[in-house]
Amino acid sequence: MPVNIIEKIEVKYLQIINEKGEADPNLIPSVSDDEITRFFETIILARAFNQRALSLQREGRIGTYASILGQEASQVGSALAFSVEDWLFPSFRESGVLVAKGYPMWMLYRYWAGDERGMKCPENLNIFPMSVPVGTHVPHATGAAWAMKLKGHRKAAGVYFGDGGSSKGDFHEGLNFAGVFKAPVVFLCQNNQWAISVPRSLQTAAKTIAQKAYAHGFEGIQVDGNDAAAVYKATKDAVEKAKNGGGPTLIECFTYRLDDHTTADDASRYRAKEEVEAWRAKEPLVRLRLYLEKKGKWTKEYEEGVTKKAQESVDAEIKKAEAYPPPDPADLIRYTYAELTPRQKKEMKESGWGS
Amino acid sequence: MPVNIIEKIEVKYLQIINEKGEADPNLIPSVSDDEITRFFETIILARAFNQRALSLQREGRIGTYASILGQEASQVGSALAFSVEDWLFPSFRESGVLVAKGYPMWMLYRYWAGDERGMKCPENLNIFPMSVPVGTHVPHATGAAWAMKLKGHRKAAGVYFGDGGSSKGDFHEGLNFAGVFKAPVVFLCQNNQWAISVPRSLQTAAKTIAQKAYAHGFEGIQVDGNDAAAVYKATKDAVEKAKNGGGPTLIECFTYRLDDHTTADDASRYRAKEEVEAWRAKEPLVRLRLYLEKKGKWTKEYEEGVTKKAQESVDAEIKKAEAYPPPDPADLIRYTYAELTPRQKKEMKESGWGS
Amino acid sequence: MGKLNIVGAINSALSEEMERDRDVIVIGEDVGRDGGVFRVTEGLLAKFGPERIIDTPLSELGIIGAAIGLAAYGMKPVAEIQFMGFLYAGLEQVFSHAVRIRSRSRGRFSVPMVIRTPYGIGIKPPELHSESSEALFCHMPGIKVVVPSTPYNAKGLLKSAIRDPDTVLFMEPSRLYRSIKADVPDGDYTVPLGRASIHQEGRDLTVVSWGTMLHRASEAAEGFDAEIIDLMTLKPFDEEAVLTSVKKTGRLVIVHEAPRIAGFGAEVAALVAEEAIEYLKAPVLRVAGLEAVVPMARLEDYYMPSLERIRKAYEKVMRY
Amino acid sequence: MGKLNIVGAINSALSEEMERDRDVIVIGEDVGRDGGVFRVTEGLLAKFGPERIIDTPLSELGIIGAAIGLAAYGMKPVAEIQFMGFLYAGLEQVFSHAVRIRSRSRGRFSVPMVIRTPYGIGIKPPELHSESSEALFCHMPGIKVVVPSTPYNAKGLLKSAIRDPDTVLFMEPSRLYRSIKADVPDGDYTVPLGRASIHQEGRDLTVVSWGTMLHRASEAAEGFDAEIIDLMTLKPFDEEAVLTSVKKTGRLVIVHEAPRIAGFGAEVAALVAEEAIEYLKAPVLRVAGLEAVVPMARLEDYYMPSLERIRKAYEKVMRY
Ligand SMILES: Cc1ncc(C[n+]2csc(CCOP(=O)(O)OP(=O)(O)O)c2C)c(N)n1
Ligand SMILES: Cc1ncc(C[n+]2csc(CCOP(=O)(O)OP(=O)(O)O)c2C)c(N)n1
Ligand SMILES: [Mg+2]
Ligand SMILES: [Mg+2]
Repeated sequence: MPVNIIEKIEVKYLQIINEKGEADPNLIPSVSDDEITRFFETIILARAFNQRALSLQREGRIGTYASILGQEASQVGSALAFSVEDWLFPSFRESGVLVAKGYPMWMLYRYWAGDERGMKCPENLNIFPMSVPVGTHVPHATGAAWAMKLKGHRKAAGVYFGDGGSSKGDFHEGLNFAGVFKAPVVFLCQNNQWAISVPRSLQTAAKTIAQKAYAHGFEGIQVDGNDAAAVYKATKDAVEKAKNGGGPTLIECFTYRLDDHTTADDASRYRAKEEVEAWRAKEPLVRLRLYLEKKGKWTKEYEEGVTKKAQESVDAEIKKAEAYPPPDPADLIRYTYAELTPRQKKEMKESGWGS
Repeated sequence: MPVNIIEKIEVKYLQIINEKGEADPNLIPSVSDDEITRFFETIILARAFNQRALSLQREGRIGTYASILGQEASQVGSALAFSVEDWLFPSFRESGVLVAKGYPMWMLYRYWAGDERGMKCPENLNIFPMSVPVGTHVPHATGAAWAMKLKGHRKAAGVYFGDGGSSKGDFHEGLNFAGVFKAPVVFLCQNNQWAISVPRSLQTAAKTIAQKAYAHGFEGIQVDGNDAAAVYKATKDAVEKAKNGGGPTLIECFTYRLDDHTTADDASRYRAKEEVEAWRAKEPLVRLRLYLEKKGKWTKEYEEGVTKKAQESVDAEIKKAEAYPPPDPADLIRYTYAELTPRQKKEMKESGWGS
Repeated sequence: MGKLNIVGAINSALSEEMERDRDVIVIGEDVGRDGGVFRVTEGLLAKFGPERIIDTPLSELGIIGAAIGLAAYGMKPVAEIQFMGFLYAGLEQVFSHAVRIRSRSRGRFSVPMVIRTPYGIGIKPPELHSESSEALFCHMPGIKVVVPSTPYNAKGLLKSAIRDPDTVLFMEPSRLYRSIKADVPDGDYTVPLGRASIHQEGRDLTVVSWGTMLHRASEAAEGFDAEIIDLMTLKPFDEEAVLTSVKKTGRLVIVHEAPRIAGFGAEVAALVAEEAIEYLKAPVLRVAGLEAVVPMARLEDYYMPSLERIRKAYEKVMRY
Repeated sequence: MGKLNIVGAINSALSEEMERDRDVIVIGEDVGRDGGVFRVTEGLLAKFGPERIIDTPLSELGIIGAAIGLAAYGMKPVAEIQFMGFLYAGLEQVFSHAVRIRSRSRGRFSVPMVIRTPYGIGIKPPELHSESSEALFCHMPGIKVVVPSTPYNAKGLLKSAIRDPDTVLFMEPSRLYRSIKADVPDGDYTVPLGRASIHQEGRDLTVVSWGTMLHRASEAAEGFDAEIIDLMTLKPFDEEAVLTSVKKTGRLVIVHEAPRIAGFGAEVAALVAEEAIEYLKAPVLRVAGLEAVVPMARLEDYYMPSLERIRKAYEKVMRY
């Protein structure tokens, strides 16, 4: 009768390929070499996209931009685990996810140049506009997943947010609904150790973000977020589980933001160079290269080829983005409601815009 | 390197005196017979207050009222564990807490009759006005506790909310701050199994509410909420820990709302009589009676005396409440700002109220 | 055709729309077994089952947030927020997401959902059960705000709201829920959004009001030749109807329950000050809640526009 | 006396108030090591230490909610919300608690805190970094809303706000943060809340504005004999100053950045329509944001009141 233990929770950590490119022999069979090659190539593409975005920003050709450097495994590994009919809900730091899903890069560049049309997701994808207010989009994924379940569609939703995002009430209410309604949703926390200048240790006293799932009655797992294979496997499993009626999963991708928070930030104000350098050694591409090399699937020429192709494709997309005609000012009003209100018609007229 | 366990969490359950009045021999020394007598007498008082509130409501002498029947151990046991200099943040279903702290009952009756003056806490106590929007007051307790810490005051804050309240983002953000800043606060969840018509099982998929604390990096414990001794001990320990710099604790009092949600509710619409009856057998007073009787500290006359005194005191308080002059309409405006604004002065004048 | 009160009218609108469209679902606290704390959803669980009448956790942000996802995916959620005061928790979801997703995605996604919530002083309840915060929502482009005043328009407007492609806030006057019983057609009919109704024609004075206050404003108009406009939709509101009437009467009094300062009455007055000032014979008056926290039962009558305060305003403009 | 921009002026107000009163603390995201994303709190951590300049989790509701408890207990928290668009998450804490606790406890408890937040279009940022939602707050009795427009009044108003016994929302025009440099006294001075300033005297036309738009409204006034009123405090606002000026000029144009419908300009227009209509020679015009979601960088110039739109309004009222 006295002090009993009524609930036990264990939080797991998953890594498949370590920094040296060594794979866990028990786990690696779950990921094929083709898949690993795909991670490798997609990360190169995402990185090319990112690198050019940073330089475009410096040149004043796009606005403030949030770099994904260091987080490509988390983004690419998870994104590739979703099918094309699944719905994704990214935050602003998910260029890698969108690039991996084949979202037109030229549209992303336009978006970052301050053009809303860049977030008009092509019909063949189901990716919500990036959420800028941190964490607030978490319940949307729960809702969409719940709708899939209600409609009997065998699909899943995935939602991306940061360690900072996990402090928001929106995150918790979204998770709680998902737990209660067993919604087929995967919550992907990109724990990059920083929310602008606030380190993970000051974001929450919890040891892991993964364990927050248990507050809502379902499984949370931490994965090495710089290990695309581990991220992929954890996400794949979670998506499967979701589609099989097993409900939601929270995946904490333990990774690191190697760049400044955004191009408007100067991270040297608040974090030590040594910390950044230590993490740089663990960045996601190196281990894949080492792994593939060991498997005889990597050569310098191969990587150069992939890189060149990525860069060419990014260049073409930038050209396309910059050649795109400027938005019609009337768009500003046009998409507010399904139809213009009388007041809006008046405003259009006064502004001299066609309706 | 592969799947590691990186965090283990165990949720404890505490009971000291069971339904039959049997005490755990290892735990009971932590609570004295005098204290148990005090629980017994205070519960009788709180129950007398409650019973009369229900009948006043039926007679139209107060408005909608939220009964505490069945939850008196949770409320009284915890309230008595706080010192007079601690700050408490009740929700609307905490009459038992306020009565136990010596809050003037006549003021409570006035409050429930729709008179804000009833929530003007006397200077010798630090009890915030009851929070009506569920769960939203949780961060206030964290803030007050944080202030105590910043000012170097050796005090604690306590905040009461229901199982429903634990679904709110406010609850989580309040707990997360408390974890990060190690605020001396005790979170007291009155899990009475229902949020109006929504059962605990549909409120969250988590097995316990206690475990939600671990999402924020501190201890949560479930106690038998019908066992005043267990609630008292758990709260006392948590208050001590808080004052000693150990940070927050979440206590889930596992109890039951025996009455309708409020006098405006009809619980028979949504829950089975049998469930209610099963819980009635576990209600908090019986076991204290049995325990005290075994210890030779209970007689029928003793209880009758306590009950009579309680009833007399409640009667006197009601008289006082009803004799109190009606509120000045100007009060409505007067307490909005520290000083009247010019517009308010105008409104006062137009309404014919002195300022 | 049968006599219904507003509770019954809303119930019937929900029921008919759920029959009409399988994607319509009702979510909220206590909407299922309990039939809603005002019994508005009574009987719907039995009719439509727990997959379409869904009790949620106590979580307003979660309700609205999940409804956004539900709606974007293709459901038509009607979310009940138990009292308007608790909608504040979901305000960011409404303002930063629900009403912007169409624009942010340039039309690819949209959020056709309805948020139903009782508003206003009415039931002598605890604090924060008496808010009327329409003005906040009316300031936000992208949302529609609807306030019925009779069983007939409650049913017809709710049907329009449910079929509307945008996010609609549907504010139900709790004070009127059961106090008016009137003929309501059994079958399908709609009352269009965005159009006001001339509750009463008149020549001397235009009165603009909505919801609960419409009835008090009408009662106070006895003895005046007042044209009474029931706005019904506050956003986008029927500017034309107001202007036409004011141009005829030359006088305008606006009556609402919410605090006066930056209340929706200000918008109506400002419209007229901008577009019909040359027709005005008298100052534009607002009769509204005071600059004060909405009080509990004992003082609420002093807070709300009283018949006397309204009448005084009518008299005042008639002196010009 | 030295030349400061608004960032510097606010920084100096914070620093001086923190020296003056040990209970003043600053909490918010990135206010410490980083000195705030706009560097407004730069250097304060070094001066006052981590117990008084406190980085919080990413949690706007938590920031405001905890600040309520801090303030009620006796601290004087100055909470920074990184952008006004993110304040929506804390809106319930402000509306249902901060501004009501004095009333709910009949004076026993109060919440003397300041919420500082940058507002408005200004930095070509991502979405939701450009809100100007003053109207929502102005509708809520119990709060004060302050918007500085110059380094001088930014410092003086913030000091008043920090010393004020009520909850004050202090909206900082992000567009002006570094664009105006002006003389600001080093030491202590305050600018009182609740009083407008006559930015420029004039006879033909009254212009009411605040914050960022004040400067554009002034610029547009070249060539007009305009009296320009900088409201500075929007709640409670200086009704007297507006009325006095309009009675003199007979014309009123209000300029703000937020959407026009149910914006704060409506209140100013409604006041005049109620209390000074007989002095008006022309319609009361509002130049404001459009009925649209605040756009991202590419379209923001089309959304905001332009010099041309403002001038047109001045010209229009002058034709009467
Ligand atoms: C609700 C909200 N608050 C504040 C901000 C400003 N802001 C943008 S990103 C950021 C930090 C986010 O941290 P995290 O969630 O860890 O994501 P990361 O930037 O690391 O990817 C902040 C504070 C915001 N966008 N939304
Ligand atoms: C934020 C909010 N939503 C809804 C309500 C209406 N309401 C009052 S009590 C209640 C249920 C509360 O359940 P719980 O937190 O378990 O507390 P209990 O009533 O069981 O003590 C609800 C939904 C409210 N007061 N506040
Ligand atoms: Mg982060
Ligand atoms: Mg409960």
